[in-house]
Amino acid sequence: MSFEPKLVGFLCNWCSYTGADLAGTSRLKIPPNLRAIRVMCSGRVDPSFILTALSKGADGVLVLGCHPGDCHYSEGNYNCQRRLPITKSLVEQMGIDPRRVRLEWVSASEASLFQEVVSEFTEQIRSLGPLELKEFDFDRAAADAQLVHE
Amino acid sequence: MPSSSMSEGMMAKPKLALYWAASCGGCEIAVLDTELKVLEIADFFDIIFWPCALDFKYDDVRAMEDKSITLTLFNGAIRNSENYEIAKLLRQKSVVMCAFGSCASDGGIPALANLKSKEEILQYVYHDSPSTTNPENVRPETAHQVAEGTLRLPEMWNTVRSLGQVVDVDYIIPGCPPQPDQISIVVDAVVDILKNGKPLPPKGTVLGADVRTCCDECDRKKDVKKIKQFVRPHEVVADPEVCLLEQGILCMGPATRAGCGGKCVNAGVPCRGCYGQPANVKDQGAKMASAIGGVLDTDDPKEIEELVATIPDMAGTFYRFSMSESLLRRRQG
Amino acid sequence: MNRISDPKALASYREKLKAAQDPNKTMIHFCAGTGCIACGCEEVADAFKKRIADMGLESSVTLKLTGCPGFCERGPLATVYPQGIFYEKIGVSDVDLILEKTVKHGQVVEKLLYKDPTTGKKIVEEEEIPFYKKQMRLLLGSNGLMDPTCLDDYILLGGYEGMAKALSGMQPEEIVQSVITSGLRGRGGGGFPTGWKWDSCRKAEGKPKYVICNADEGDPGAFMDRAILEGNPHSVIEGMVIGAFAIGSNEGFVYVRHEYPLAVKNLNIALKQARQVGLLGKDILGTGFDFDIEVSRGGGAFVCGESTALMASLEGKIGEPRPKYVHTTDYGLWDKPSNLNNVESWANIPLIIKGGADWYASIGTENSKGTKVFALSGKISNTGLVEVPMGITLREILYDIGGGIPGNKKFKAVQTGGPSGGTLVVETEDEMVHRSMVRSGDVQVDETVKSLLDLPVDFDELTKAGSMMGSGGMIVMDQDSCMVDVAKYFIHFLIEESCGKCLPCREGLRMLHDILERITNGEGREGDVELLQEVSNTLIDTSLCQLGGSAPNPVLSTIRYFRDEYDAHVRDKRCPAGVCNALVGYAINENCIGDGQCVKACPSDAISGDPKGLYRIDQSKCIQCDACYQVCQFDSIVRVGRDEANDVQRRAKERWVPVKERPREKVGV
Amino acid sequence: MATVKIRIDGQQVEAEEGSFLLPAIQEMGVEIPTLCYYKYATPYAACRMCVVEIWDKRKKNKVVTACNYPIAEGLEVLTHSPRVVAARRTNLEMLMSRCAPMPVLQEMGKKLGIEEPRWGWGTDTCILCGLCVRVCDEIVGARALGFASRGADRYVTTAFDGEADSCILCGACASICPTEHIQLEEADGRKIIHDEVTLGPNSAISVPFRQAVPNVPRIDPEYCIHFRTGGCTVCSQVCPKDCIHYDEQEKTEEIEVGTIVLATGFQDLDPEILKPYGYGKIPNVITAMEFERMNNAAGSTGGKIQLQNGAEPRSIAILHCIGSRDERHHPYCSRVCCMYGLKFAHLVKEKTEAEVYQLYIDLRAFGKGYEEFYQRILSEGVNVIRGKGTEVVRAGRGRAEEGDLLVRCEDTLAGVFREIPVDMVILCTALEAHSDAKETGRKFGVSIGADGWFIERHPKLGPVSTATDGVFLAGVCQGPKDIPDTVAQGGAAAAEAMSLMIRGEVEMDAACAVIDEEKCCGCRLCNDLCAYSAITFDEEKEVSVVNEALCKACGTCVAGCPSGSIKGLHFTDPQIYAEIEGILS
Repeated sequence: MSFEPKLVGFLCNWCSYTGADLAGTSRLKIPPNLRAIRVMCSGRVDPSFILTALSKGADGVLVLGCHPGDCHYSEGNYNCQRRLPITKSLVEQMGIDPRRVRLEWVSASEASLFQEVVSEFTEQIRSLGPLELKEFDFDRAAADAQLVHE
Repeated sequence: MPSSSMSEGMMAKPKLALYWAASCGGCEIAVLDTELKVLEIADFFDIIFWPCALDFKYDDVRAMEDKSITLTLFNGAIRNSENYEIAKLLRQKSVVMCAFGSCASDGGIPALANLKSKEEILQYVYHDSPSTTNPENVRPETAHQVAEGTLRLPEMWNTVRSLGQVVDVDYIIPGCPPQPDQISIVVDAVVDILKNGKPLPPKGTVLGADVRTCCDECDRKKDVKKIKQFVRPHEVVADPEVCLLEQGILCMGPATRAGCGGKCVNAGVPCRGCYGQPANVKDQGAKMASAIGGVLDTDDPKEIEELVATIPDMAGTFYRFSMSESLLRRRQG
Repeated sequence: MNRISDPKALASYREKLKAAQDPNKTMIHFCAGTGCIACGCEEVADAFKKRIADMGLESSVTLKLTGCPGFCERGPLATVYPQGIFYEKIGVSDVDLILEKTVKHGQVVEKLLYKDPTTGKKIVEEEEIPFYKKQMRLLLGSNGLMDPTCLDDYILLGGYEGMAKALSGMQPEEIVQSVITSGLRGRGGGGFPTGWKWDSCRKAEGKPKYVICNADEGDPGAFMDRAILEGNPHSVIEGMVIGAFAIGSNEGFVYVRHEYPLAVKNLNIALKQARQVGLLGKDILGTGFDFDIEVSRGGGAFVCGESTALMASLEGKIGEPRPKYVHTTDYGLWDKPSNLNNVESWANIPLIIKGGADWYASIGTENSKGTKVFALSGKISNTGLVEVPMGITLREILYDIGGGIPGNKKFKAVQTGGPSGGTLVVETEDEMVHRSMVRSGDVQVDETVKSLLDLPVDFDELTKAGSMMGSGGMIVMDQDSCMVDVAKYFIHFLIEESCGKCLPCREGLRMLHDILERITNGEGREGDVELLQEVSNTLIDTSLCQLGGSAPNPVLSTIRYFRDEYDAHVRDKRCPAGVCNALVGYAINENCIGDGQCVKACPSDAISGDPKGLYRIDQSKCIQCDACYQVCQFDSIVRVGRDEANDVQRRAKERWVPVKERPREKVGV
Repeated sequence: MATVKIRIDGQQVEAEEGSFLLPAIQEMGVEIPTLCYYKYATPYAACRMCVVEIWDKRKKNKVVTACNYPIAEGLEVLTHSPRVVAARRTNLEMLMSRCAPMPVLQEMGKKLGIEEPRWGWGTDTCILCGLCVRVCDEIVGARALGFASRGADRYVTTAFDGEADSCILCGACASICPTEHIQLEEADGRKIIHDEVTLGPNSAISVPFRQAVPNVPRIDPEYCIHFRTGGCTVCSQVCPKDCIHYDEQEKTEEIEVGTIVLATGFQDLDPEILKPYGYGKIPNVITAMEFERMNNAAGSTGGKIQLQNGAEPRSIAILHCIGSRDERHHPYCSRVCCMYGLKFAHLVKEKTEAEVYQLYIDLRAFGKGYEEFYQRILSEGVNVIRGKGTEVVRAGRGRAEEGDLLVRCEDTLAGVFREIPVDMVILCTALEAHSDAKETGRKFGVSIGADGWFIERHPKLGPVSTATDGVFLAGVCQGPKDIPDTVAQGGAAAAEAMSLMIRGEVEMDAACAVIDEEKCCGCRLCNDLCAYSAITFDEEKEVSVVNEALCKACGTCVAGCPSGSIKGLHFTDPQIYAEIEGILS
């Protein structure tokens, strides 16, 4: 069975979520891999969310916001834009390919762009393979086994 | 519930165990730093296990009845199989298990090793480091045959764990080390509970610390922040009156639990985050990343990247004491 | 050379130079002016240098290349001192002769001496030559005595003495008063009193002030400014420094036409020298007065000789005049008070200061003081520059100095003042002149025409006579000059030079030229002369600048004195002087001896006849080229009206007798 | 400057010392000919027509040009002495002999008694007055013109006789030229400033339109030479009331308001991009708006329907759906064209004898009374053809008798291809969103649809409100609509705005960020995160505080609080973590 990446998307309510909605109502074909979480603004996306998603088994995280200057809340997307590089940098230091975290701008009317971004991201993660970060403590399991053995 | 067991032990002198796992030993010194309080402790408790101070054998502990130790103060992270074994053992024998110090509670400095795998560490320490001379390519072994039989050493783990990640922990006393005055306060509280039947705090409570963050204890003047450039403490003469972060010095204060009394920041050194994440914060490093990101003084993607690149050892900075508790562990395998 | 720190140092330096001079050393003063360059003097000069070196004469003879002494007709010229022997028309082959005979042995080379054409006597010394004898060479005298590129030469001749006097001993008001007292009037043409101009510029409000030297000499045939700038640039610089000091200016300009490269070169050398020794620039002669001069080259537009156009050109704008209702002494260059004088005027200043205003005022007539340099050209024996005191008669200039008309031709007229000037009649016995002057109201029917030859030459007399002093051009015309053609020539010159800004000058000159062209082409109509006068009057009244305002002078003055010639052209379709091709017919009269010279000369095979017989010109073939006229030595070819030619030839046929049968004295030259 | 007494033609007048003579003479009502004088440029004194005879203070008699002769005490002037009259005549005659017979010379000649110059007329159309050069130099400041050559050969030209880079195509030279010697040509993509703009101003200074309020002229800095080059200022010199101040600049004023109604309207599609219709190339192809202007009594023709040459058209075609219902341009229907097209037809019928052709895709006469109007038009004899006009070309020689233009279309009802000869074509251009609508939308927090119009909150339930509270939409900026609809929507928007204001208080969304004062340590990292400045710092308590009225609940501060003290009242951390967990399980 081929690897189907699990992707988490944080979508801004005003642009990207609406754009995704439009993509849906427009009957555009979108890979089912992305699981969308609506936030009011991309500025709400706390790096902790991204790390949580990755640690809980996501293979990639996509953050979508309004185009710079178009934010419903004026500047929220700029904050997101500033946080993401730090997050990616952290992620990279932890040995995770930073491409697994991605920020894109999709407006309410850009259904096709949404389709394009999601498809492309899915393919990219597919090629990067599974992240498999889900908690499993090999050390402890081994130690427990040993203790039992003794 | 520990409360019932605790009251049972009221008859005799309560028993105290102190243990030192993967840590520097500073926590032990901190206990001694409580000065006269240590006599009070010795007077009030029956210290039945403290390998650092007195000669006890693990078998003595194993021989004890379960839940016979009233309180265990466990410091140090879980780095190897021995740490793990004793943690489990003490948990089994203790009524109250307390993670004492940063290493036990969040992984501490030892957990920074989690940025590398065990193999990478061994490779570097025994082969690649410039000061190493190891012509025979010796590596530590967990079992070694000698004439007398097999010598055993604990197995080093691939990942450093906090105490809470391997056993059930009742309370946490953070700090690297926990401040002596905070220790004294905790001791007083314990005495109060045991002597006067005060109710126990809820399980999981962080003792000897505050709900706010380090900033609360920092005397510096704080204003709206916009960071144009990151500098390291030795690169500037910092304004003693102004928030270090505003001056571009990466201070973990905003994302670190209060309790230390703001010693570092008030002395002009940025907070390293030893008291761990504040209440309500899930991941100290990620939260700090979020906070710092918000105040970078540019909207230009390229400038942002350039600015971010000037933060040295980002993970090491943001998770200096809390790597084990980080949401994001090193990718396995 | 060190800086001359004060006026006394200048005097002592001059004394030192004088003492160093050896009065007995042989000096060859060789003219290197533009006139002589045209005669090939550069080659000769090179030959002198080479031969002096070859013959090892360096120590015993000095060759000095001087400016123009004026006698251009006879160039290349040299004067050998200390004897003062004057040689003319020196060729390369004569160099050895002079060096060998005169320099080595003190002998005179006979064949290079000037021969008086009237007496036939050879003259050795320059002063004795009639050309120089009647001149008063205050300005040009120095030209032959000094090397224009040598500051010492100028100082030795008393140079910068006037400046030293003015700067150290006189107040600016005093200097202006001196110039007023001297009676000096602008030598550029207008004749405005120089002192008054200085005075108003000195009093004008506004800073900075400028002094400008107008060296945009453009009149055809005039080259006195060139001679001064080339031969004695320091005199102009000295004059300008004095003027600047008097007016209160620290910056001066010399606007010189681009066609005068040697003048520009010598002037620049002189400026550099003067600056080096502190005679120009900061703190001149230690008096604290600063003044410097910049040379600006004109592009060669005649109109830029007009003061406002010149200033526009200096400012870098198109050289077009502007109305002068407000004087340039108040609003001149860059709208600042500016004092503009001509080269010759500036060169006079040091003389006035040095010699004193009263001395200067003693020369000349009541209202015209000092000397004036004229450029003699045209049909005159001694072409060249002459400097004469004001008030001298035309006769003295033209005959005594100029040597009269060559080739026994009849003197007809003289044009003074260049294209803006007028033609003055000289011939008085001609009936046509008489008739013309009767018509113009200058004489009564029974009155004889008084020759203008005895007219004293000064500003006012010339103006009264219908001409002007102008910058000093003097073009002499003989019987072969057609006055209509002369007028046309000048108008044509002005059309080319008119800037075209104002309507009368632009259209009026075109109109005048069209009419004159028409007349000279034999298409003149009744009323054309009146039309010329009408247009001319309009130009005089309404032109923006004096280029247009004075442009009709040649037309009006020729009409005044030679109206009959115009009428001959218009009515009889005849050019009495035989110049206007379209109106001239060539005929052979009974004087013909049949030598056939004319046949050989004719380019169109129009002349036929038997040798020793009467020749005849076929009018249908004749192209009026004048070739036959030039070669015939027997006055047999005559220029007559086109229609008259055949009549003349018919009459000749009737009257002709073979040479052998003619009375003896009537034959030959 | 002092006032001095001078005598002009024997009459004593007072004049300002140093001012020029000509204006003083003209003020007396004495006419003096001049060709080169222009009040606002430096006197040039080149034509010499204004010469007068004067006697100055010293009784010196001169002929001078009045245009630049400075007045001084004691001046006596004769403006028409025989001497100057003769000079003027000769000068003019000479100029005539240079130039072609042109009105300016003929008229002046007539006044001076010259019908025909003695030397015959010439051919030049330039009188070398230099007005253009001075205007370009001194007034415009472009310095694009100058004289070349000397004397009689002098002529006006640009630098090196080439295209002048410094020329701004203001046309000042052409307009000042007394002989129409100067023509303007557009080149290098530069536009002639004085180009006729049908709806805009025709010049740099004008009353925008007759009904303008306030009804005063105003300067259009885009066309005003002063604003382009710093020169000119002629208008301020002629204004007797000193009303013109160039330093009065457009300024931005801040007005505090509680509600906003956006009614920014639309722009016309530029029909030049639709090449087949030949707009801008073929004469008499005009837009509906231009036709509307033509019909307006205050318009360019005063309400007369006419061709460019002034003639009445014999036939007119009205082409619907130009850029509307067109996949290449705007897929939507512009809604108003059908009805105004019918109105045009009615107007044409009323004002002229012309035949009218309506070329439509579908006639959408949907409103009250509209269908009836359509029927009336039909009964007026208008040719209504179902088929979109596809191309407009110039008619060949043969067809020109019926009309100068040919409109090509397919008559879909008759099923034939038709070429209709007409004299005028009216293009019913699409209504489109302003090119800067996006910018406007961004300013007011209003989104823009794919078609460029502002998006309402809900097509049915919130047709005038927007995603931003307090901002309402009215009119075409929300989508094409006709006047009744616009008025209705405007009323609705105003009512909505009013109701908000009358209430005097705003109901807030419960969603909002709150700060736990107990936990906030006052690091102030959040203070600058809020775009609405909803977070302030309480100096006394040393904690940050959220102003709930200002908070829009975007959550940026929630994410950015390092101590976890800020909570969103919706989209809380636990909710999101739970969601993450949920979708990944």
